Amino acid sequence: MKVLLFGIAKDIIGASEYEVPTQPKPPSTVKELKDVLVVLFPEFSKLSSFAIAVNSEYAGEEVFLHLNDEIAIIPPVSGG
Amino acid sequence: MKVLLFGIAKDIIGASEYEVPTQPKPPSTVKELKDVLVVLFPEFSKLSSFAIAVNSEYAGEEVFLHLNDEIAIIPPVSGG
Amino acid sequence: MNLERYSRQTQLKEFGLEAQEKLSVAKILVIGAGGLGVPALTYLNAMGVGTLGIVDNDVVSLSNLHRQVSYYESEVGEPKVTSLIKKLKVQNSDTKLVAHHTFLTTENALELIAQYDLVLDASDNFPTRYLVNDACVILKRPFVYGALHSFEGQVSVFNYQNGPTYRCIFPTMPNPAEIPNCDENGVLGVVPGIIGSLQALEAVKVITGIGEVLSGKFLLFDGLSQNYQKINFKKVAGNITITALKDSYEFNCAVPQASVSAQQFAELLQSEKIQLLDVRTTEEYHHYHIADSIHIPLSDLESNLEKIDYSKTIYVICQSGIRSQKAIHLITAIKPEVRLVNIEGGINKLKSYALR
Amino acid sequence: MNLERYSRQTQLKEFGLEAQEKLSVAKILVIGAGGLGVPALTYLNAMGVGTLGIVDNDVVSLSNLHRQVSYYESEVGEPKVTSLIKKLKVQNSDTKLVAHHTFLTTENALELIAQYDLVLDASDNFPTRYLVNDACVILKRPFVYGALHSFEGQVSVFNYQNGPTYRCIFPTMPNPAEIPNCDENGVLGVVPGIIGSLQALEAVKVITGIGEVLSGKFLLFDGLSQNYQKINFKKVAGNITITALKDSYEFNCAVPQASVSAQQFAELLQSEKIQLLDVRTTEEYHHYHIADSIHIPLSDLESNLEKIDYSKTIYVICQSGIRSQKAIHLITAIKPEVRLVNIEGGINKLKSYALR
Repeated sequence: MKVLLFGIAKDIIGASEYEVPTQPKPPSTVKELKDVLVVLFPEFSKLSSFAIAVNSEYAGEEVFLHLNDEIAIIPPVSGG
Repeated sequence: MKVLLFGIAKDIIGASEYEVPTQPKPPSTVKELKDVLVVLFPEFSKLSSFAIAVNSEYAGEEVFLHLNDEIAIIPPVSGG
Repeated sequence: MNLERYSRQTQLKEFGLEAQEKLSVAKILVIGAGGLGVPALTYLNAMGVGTLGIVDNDVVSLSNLHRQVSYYESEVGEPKVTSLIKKLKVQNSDTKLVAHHTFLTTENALELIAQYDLVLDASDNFPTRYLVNDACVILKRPFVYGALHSFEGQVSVFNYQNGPTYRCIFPTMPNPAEIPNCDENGVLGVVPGIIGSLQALEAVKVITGIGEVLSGKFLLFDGLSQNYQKINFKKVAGNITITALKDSYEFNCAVPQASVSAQQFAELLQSEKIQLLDVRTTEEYHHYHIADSIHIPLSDLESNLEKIDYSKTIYVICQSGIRSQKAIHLITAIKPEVRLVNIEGGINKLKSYALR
Repeated sequence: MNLERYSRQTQLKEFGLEAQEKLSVAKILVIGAGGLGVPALTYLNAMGVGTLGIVDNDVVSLSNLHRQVSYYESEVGEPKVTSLIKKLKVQNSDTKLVAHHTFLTTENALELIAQYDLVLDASDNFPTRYLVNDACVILKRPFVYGALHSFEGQVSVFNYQNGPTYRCIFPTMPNPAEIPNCDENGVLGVVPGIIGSLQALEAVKVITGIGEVLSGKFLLFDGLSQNYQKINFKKVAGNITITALKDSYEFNCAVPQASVSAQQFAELLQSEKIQLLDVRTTEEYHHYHIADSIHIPLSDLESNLEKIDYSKTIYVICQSGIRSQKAIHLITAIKPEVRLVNIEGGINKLKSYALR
């Protein structure tokens, strides 16, 4: 389950792509994915506001995930 | 069979996308696609040099086509 | 309208004289004359937009020049709006250029934006971005959004023909500690050139009706890989029913946080014995550090608070001045009475003074 | 090197002082100071590239200003290189700026390019593009390609670390009649801003080694839809074994083709009875045409050649001056002895004079 990282999310994980562990079981919803990220990278817990896209569609926490989905984590950025 | 058109190819066909007729039978190679285009749009016969990409890969005339392939017609452009 | 001047674009079938005419009567307000505002204004002016307003109250600084390409070395210290309008005027004397020497505030936002057809958000901080959004929603003005981070950029057109808004993708403003803000995060010089130009393109499309406007689509650009992602998103009904601005859009930029410039700090170092807390990683610290500093990486700070003497002022430093701000927020939350001072620009800036 | 000036990009972890240092010693040659060259040079200069060479022998014209944003109204008629270097110098006095007041030719290409580390192709015609390719292959220099058409752009990095070249995607130069060339086709003003900035970005990546260079990948940008396509393509071995330039890269731009400017033609029309052939579509012709002209749409020309009087000079016109050139090629091929004159810029330009 591949996740593309943008903005501060890329800085937190230290790479522009991240393979989410699927053992013992892959996250089945966006909410579960967020929980996994917070456990593995505690700094995510400080991000109050970031968008997640699944297969290029904005996805709320209730959206279901599948192993081949393309997921993107999109924090807001402010630079100008 | 959807074809994306760029540069002068877009001007010749008059649209940025074109649905290639698949009746009586769809073109099975890049070469056959070129022949179909020339028949339907004679101005294509004057283009000596243009690239074709199939599923985002540059494709020579011998490459086989499938109904769901994403095809792009890319003539050279010179403006600066 | 001088037809020869625009002949290379009016000869385009999809554009023509009709689109040129629409540009010539359009009024666009650009918020910010920095990295994004400079290319956006430059191209809108060249292409023949009739009226361009510029909102900015900043002056040119040396560290702007690597990305804000209209400013000259000799103009460091001058108001950006003044300096930019000089160049726009000689490039296109037909444009009506309106200087608004102010920052956008809750007091002036509605009045300013009401005078224009479209807003181009080229600001550099979250409070302004949320203020632009809310004011545009209230006044029913479309706005072209662009924002940067390091090698990345984001572009979208919000509030276009009743379409989704900034709050439909980012509902609430992030907290001070979580995201770099206030022009503190770096950016590769040419990235604002790309994003600001894309914003100018979308502004022209909105005004003239050509092409397909980037509404309900959020473009993510990554310069390191030249990857482009377009995310579809939908309107959240509650976000377009705003009828009044919030009382305040402020956060940490405005929160009084004591700080010294790297130059002032360099002078302090010569004269005084001070308590300096360095919150960089161990690797960065070993590479270069200031003698007698206390080293606690930001990630270990909470569990090492006992290493600090809270009876004395704590100067906090990191590589570029961002993590040091976060450290100050963290310590302040636990020990609100302590005196903390941020060193602006961190080691990077300090070195630039030392090495000059 | 002034460290504060570049601090916003040197503070980026992936960039740092090391990349800045590499930029400061780099030598980049930009071919063309037009729509692409202006933004590319402007950002390369701002970001701190040590040496920038500019090859161009053109002067500023009024119809350049909508997209070549560094030129002022008062500079129409001045050499572009002179005018551009003035602005680059005051923006960054550290850059070594080298003016090459010439077009790139088979005589000077190898000698010029040999003096630089990297070439940025911002030219506007096929002969120069193929010449740049072949010279860079011979000299083993990477080159950053950018090209435009209406609302579209193409970007790639060719000949990078022994990677594929321009001829690996477009093996041979198109014929004169098939593709608009010579700055005749229109372009929306901001599109070169986007493409030229993307070229500057790739140049910086090649020089500094950051990110993933756009080599073996061909980027297609469509401004109307903001669609981005990245096409993978491979090296064709024969294309990197070039050891000498071809004798000539010329075609129709250089082929002596008689032409008059729209202004000269407007004056002619007043004083003389001339034979005028209009090759536009029936729709365009009905919308507006010049009295007593012979109307044969370009598509019907070959089957209607008998309508023309070959004993007299034939002035040929279309909407913007492209189809009229094609018509002249077509007639010349059949009747090589006939005197044909193209009307530059066609009805569009003619109207702009009439309406002034």
